[in-house]
Amino acid sequence: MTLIVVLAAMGGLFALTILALAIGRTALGPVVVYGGSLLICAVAGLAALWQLVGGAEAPTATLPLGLPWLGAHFRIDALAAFFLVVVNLGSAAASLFALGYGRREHAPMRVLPFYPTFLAAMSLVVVADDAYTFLFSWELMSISSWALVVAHHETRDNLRAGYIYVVMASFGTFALLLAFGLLAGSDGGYAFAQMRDLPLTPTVAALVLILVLVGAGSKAGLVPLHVWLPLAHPAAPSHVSALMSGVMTKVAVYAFIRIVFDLLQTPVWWSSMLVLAIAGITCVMGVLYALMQHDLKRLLAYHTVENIGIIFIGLGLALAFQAYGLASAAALAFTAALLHVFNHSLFKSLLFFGSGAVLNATGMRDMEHQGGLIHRMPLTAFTFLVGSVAISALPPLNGFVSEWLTFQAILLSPELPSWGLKFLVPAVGALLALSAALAAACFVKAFGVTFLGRPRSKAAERAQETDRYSLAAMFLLAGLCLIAGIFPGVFIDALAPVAKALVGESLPLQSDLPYFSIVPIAESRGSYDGLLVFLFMLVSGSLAAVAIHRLASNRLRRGPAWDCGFPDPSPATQYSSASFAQPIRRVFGTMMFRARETVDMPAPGDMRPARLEVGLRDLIWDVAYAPIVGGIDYGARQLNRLQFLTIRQYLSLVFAALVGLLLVLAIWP
Amino acid sequence: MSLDAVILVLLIPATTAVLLAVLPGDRRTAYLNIAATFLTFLAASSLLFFDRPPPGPYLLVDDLNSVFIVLITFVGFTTSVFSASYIDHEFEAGLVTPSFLRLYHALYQVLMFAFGLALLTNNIGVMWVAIELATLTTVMMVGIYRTHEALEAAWKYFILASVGIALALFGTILVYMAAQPAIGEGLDSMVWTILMAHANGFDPGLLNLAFVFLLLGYGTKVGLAPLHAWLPDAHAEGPTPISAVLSGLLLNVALYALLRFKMLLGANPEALAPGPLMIGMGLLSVLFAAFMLYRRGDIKRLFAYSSIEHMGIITFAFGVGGPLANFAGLLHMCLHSLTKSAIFFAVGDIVQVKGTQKIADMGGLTVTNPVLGWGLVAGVVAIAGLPPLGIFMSEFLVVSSTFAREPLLAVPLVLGLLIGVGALFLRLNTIAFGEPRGPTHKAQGSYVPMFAHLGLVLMAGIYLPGPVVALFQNVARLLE
Amino acid sequence: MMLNLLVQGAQMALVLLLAPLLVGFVRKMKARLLRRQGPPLLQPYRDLIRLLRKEVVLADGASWLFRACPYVIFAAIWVAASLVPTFGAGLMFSWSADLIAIIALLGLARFFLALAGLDIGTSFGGIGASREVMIASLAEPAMLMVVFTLALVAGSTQLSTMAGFLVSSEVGLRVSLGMALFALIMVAIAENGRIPIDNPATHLELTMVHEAMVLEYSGRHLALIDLASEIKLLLYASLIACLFVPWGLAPAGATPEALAIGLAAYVAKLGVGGFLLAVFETSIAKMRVFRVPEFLGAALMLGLLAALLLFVSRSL
Amino acid sequence: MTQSLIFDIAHLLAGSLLLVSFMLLYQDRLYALLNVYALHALVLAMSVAWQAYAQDAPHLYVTAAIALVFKAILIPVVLHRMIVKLGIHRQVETVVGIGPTMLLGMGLVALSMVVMLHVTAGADPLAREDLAFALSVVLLGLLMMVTRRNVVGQVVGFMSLENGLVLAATGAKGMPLVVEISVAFSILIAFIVIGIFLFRIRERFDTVDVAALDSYRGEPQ
Repeated sequence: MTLIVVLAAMGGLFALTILALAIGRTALGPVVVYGGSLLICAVAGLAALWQLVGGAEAPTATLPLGLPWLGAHFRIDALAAFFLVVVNLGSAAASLFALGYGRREHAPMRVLPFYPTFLAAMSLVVVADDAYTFLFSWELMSISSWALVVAHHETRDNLRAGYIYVVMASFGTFALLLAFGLLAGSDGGYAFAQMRDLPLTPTVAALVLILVLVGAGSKAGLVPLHVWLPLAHPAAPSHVSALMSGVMTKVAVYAFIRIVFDLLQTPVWWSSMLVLAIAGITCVMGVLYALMQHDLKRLLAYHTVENIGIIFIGLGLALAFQAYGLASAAALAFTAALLHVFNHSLFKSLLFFGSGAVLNATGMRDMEHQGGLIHRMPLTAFTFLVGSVAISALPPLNGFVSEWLTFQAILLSPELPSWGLKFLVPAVGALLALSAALAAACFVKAFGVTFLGRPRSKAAERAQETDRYSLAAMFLLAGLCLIAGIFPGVFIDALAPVAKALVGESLPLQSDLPYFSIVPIAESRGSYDGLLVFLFMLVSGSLAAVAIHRLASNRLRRGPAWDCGFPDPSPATQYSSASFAQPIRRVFGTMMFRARETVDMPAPGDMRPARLEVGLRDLIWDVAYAPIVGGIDYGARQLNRLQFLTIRQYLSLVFAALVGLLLVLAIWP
Repeated sequence: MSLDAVILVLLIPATTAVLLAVLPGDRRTAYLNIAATFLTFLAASSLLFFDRPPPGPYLLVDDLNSVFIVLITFVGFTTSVFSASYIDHEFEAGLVTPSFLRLYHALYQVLMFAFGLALLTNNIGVMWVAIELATLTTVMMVGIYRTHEALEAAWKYFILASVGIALALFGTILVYMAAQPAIGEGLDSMVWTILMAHANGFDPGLLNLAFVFLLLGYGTKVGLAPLHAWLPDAHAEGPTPISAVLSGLLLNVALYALLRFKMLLGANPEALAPGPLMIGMGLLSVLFAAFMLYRRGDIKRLFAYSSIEHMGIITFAFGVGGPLANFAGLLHMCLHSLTKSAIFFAVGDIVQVKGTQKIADMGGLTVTNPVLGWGLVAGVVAIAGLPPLGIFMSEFLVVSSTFAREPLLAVPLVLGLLIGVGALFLRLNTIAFGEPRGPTHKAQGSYVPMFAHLGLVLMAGIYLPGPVVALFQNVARLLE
Repeated sequence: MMLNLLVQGAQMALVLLLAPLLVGFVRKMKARLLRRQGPPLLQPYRDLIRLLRKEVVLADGASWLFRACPYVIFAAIWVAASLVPTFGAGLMFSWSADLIAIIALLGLARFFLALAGLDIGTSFGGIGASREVMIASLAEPAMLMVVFTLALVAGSTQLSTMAGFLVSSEVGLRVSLGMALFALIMVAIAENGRIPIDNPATHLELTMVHEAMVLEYSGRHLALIDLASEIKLLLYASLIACLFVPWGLAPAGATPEALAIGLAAYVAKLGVGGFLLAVFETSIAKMRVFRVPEFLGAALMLGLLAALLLFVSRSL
Repeated sequence: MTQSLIFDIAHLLAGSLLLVSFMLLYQDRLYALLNVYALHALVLAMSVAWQAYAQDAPHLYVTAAIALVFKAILIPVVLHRMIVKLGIHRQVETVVGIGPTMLLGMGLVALSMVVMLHVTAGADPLAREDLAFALSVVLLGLLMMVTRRNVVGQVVGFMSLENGLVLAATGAKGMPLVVEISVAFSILIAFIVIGIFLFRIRERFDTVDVAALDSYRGEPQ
């Protein structure tokens, strides 16, 4: 039943694509496409939710499509259902946002036809139950999102972003393809059911694991495979950026979980170490890169990298605990990861919506020209603030809950017998803590420079509050962030069947605990109650306010800012995003980015302004990618000579080939 | 009944060729051309449905060549439709003369006849003659514009092809000598069906030697590196419909010949396995072409090199063998000729719109000519092996089935594919996106053939009809 | 039940009332160490009341966030402080937030404080905010590493449980605990903007961190923020007290006598702590802002080392 | 006449064809080259005729006749004319010197012998020896094509290669279509020669007179 609804929904989305080709140019186009996708995704999401909570038997179906002798297999187990919820919730929210935002699109025919396909492809990846259908949808997802990335192709950067994206995407797909090739075995058992039964040798299993880490990781944005992400996500229209960052990366996480936890039955003992190390590095690198950005959307994209790192830390811990048979601990780590998947999809979409609203209001992505928007667009500012608090992992919002669970899981590391892990896990914990703190710093900067202070440009002064559809979407997500923050138990219980299915154990039931508190292992080990914390703060804050206004003064007078006696007229003297990040850049940047500051101080009497220039270098690109590019270019240049030989020289090639083959024959036994 | 169909497949083009040769050159002859190719296509496809005649000394119909003949005649038909509109535009533009039209259309039919003969014959000698005929015809068509570049390309093609032909003939003679002791003197020793029947009695050493010569001889036509040199220039300098014919038809026919001889070697237990040789040349072609794609400034050469890459993939697949890989190779061959000819249709229009073949002088095509531009994008996405289009399926099968058995072979293949994808999209960015560059006339050529092909490829990616699958699987088993 | 609620309420009131006193005490001690008379002990209360009575002068560019921040900051820190065991462990709601949550609450307060610093759009606010987050970005992980160490020892992140465990005999002296204590003290100094990180008494603009952020605040807003920072100092003091000198801490559901003893012990601990702080502050000088990272980096390393050494010492 | 004698004569003729191929390689003046090629064709005609007699396959006489008339007489004359008309250098320009070419040729012959003896253990000796000679003639022809710069040199190389093919074809007992094939090949050669004349190719295959087209491939070099 659920499956039928979901597949029908996908069909509907493809139909919308056709429709978009027809009426995309008309004023009606965006309304139909986005409204339609909103409804369809809402339905599909609800169906999946029903499947997840109702815990019915996993429905399966086989359509006579795809590989002829195999057919297209579909299945919705608990894992798929959960990710369907994430995907379709995000898609629905994005469509709602786009109902307002998308109407102002200047090239609708470059967005509308691909948008529903993109949504459908993401859901299809999750419900696919054989390798061909999976990779087909996976690559369809990539290519349709590529089309959306190059929708605004006038700017060179977007084209470059799209190019790097499509190459990296094919790279990842090939990695997954090879992995499936190994899992399927030589006689091509491409159905997931067959793969689960196929026994693998340890080396093959290890190979599969690495390939999956590369394939899914390149899509999710694990360092050092993340390079395309901060280029491509911001280049797309904002609602698509939200989808790519908030949802598509989660599909990649799904691929990792599906293959490593489900299909790959042979355990690889060192897998957890590899995953943990990469994940820890990803966290810190991601947030440090984010701190150095001035482009709001790119900053958000880099934060996606960071959060993916957090998710993979959870998954790595789950692998570690699973490898040593600590099922309940594995369940804790796994649940933490999944909960963060959900939470991140909420607040990352929310933040991208906010950035879209800002982009719309001021026409700029560069934070250095924003400022003071909180006065012009207070509602957007409020929702963006909620998102910032959530992503900075601060109570009482949802971001904190999942990171708290991850910490709790890390604290179980002493139970691990392996020495390597004993030492690795606390180190990873330190990295996680560092990245959490840096994230907070980064969002103080993002929100402060964009929304607070004084406008740094005319455009920022003239900004207008965004339309009501966008606001509705943002408030919806902000509300969900709060609810998921103060009633985490409900969501953890919803995840129980997933954990049960994949790590064989699940967290104790949370919803019957008093005051909605959550207790991952035992009361004595640690507990958290978002609701109470929230209420306490509400009460004490309002108590203080009331008391003061009643008993003490409530008088208020406006006046010029004091600023130690010399208030500066020009907004240019405010702290900008670069200057705000400067202390942190001096701490980390010199090592991470070869940050170099050059001060050009004119001589006294010289009228030109002094300049301070900061040079940052992306070492990962320099080390990992530049050589490849150079190598290919070199090879192309060398081989290209062959295009300009004379006929006689070509004949000599043929002659050489002939003689060579004859020699082979002559020495053939 | 069906023997008549076979005769028709050969007869229609032959007679039409004579007819077109004698008729005065005129725009209307294009319609005669279309009609003839269409009838040929009908006759060919009827081969699928009626029971087949017993193989004679000269003619043979089996699963393998019926797949080829249907594909070839279909692409021949659509190409003739496209070429009608294309040549018409050239004619209006005053680029070509009536005598040109006459020659062009006559040669087109001769070509179709040569292909049909090469595919349907049961005799390796006749096959060789037919392929030589096809070569000479295409040489003349490539040089038909009489420009310096065209003449040079044609000349280069001619010389290299002649050497290839010579080598192929030597191989054919060797096969005969290998067969002659077992079968006896005379015609029988050149007849496929009989050769196959007695293959295991042949002298393996001679067969090996023969295969080396045949691989190099027909491989020249397939365009495998390092024998590819004629291919890019021939594609680039001839009329665009002929580029489509070369990529979509000639390469496949040559490949068909190779496959036949591979089967022959496969049927002889002592002979060395032809697989490794084909795998080696296939990989070489893929990697080489992938690198060559990067520095192409000429749009037709770009896609010519991509043809080399894909012929490499197909040869590789057949070299690997096994039901999956063979199926994949066959599928890839069909889809590649459909896609590549569709791309060349698009390229023809683009060149007419922009008035140049230099990629640097064209840009923003999706802005100026949306239908054409997105058609090209779809074609490139397809040729890059991305869904929802069908080549994804064949590449999926090739890579995954190879990797499970021979991991070390799949890795270089994947590298080549990846590098190729990079190059194709790099050029696509320049052609289809960005600020519009160059003139922006309306395109004259008809879009119908292009989108017909793309539609078929799209369908293949999503749903393959059962009968087609069954047919392909039979062929795959035949090729074992 | 009723009693528990009462005790919890008492704790909340206690931290509120005691915080200014601690600050006053420290100031007094410092003055005395410098052979000065120094302000009276109750001076902080007077300041607060005076500020509360004054009207608020709000900068023109201030937004609603600027006015909301003091309440958020105050609420967050107050809640955090009231969840740290002071005189008695196992308070009624102590389980509603463990040590990690408490640190996060402080982080929340800092988050909004930094935003408030940026709101008006003055350069000093910017200086303060950017330096604050830089310091925090190193102090928080250091703090969390301390938490790890203790949690790994006590097998819990629940403060009451930790205190209960650490007071028990089986802990003994551990090198990692020592390191943790050291790191925690360094973090506490940094977090509360004490010398050598920041000087609460200074108004030399270029050296300020905390003061620079609250520069634009006045009246009741300033009062709330000052009170909040005083509570924060108290919070850290009582945190160190309950984690490293948990003796005298009244167990859960204890009798009134025990509570009384706990209270006395607590006040004594605060006194000692305040005195030590004063001694420390008078004996060293403030460091340059960009020496702070090294200081906190050392704390972070100490914390990590403590966590790692733990395994060694444990496995022995 | 005994079988062995037949064999020996066939062998002798085939061998002498190979010898003439070497003479071709040795030539350094075009006229001489053409004359030697005529000789080459003549020997081929004789060998084909002998095969026709030996296998009493009358149709092979046709092939022999073609070889004699077309290759031994017509083509050399035409080429001779052409050299005069187009004012082609009378010198044979070689890529590698005559000496090294000869050595290479030796290597090739050795190779073909090895291959033949290695692979065709079973085949009947006449065919086998014949085949070995044919293969070496083919290889030498190819070698000539790639080591000679003159168009005439290259054409001659190709034609000697083709002679090798015909030798092989006739050597194969009772091979059908030999006549057709040799005709087809003569047409091919005619095309080439005409092509040279048409495109007024002076020196090399790859400088058609119109321009130095090698430089242009529609590509930035």
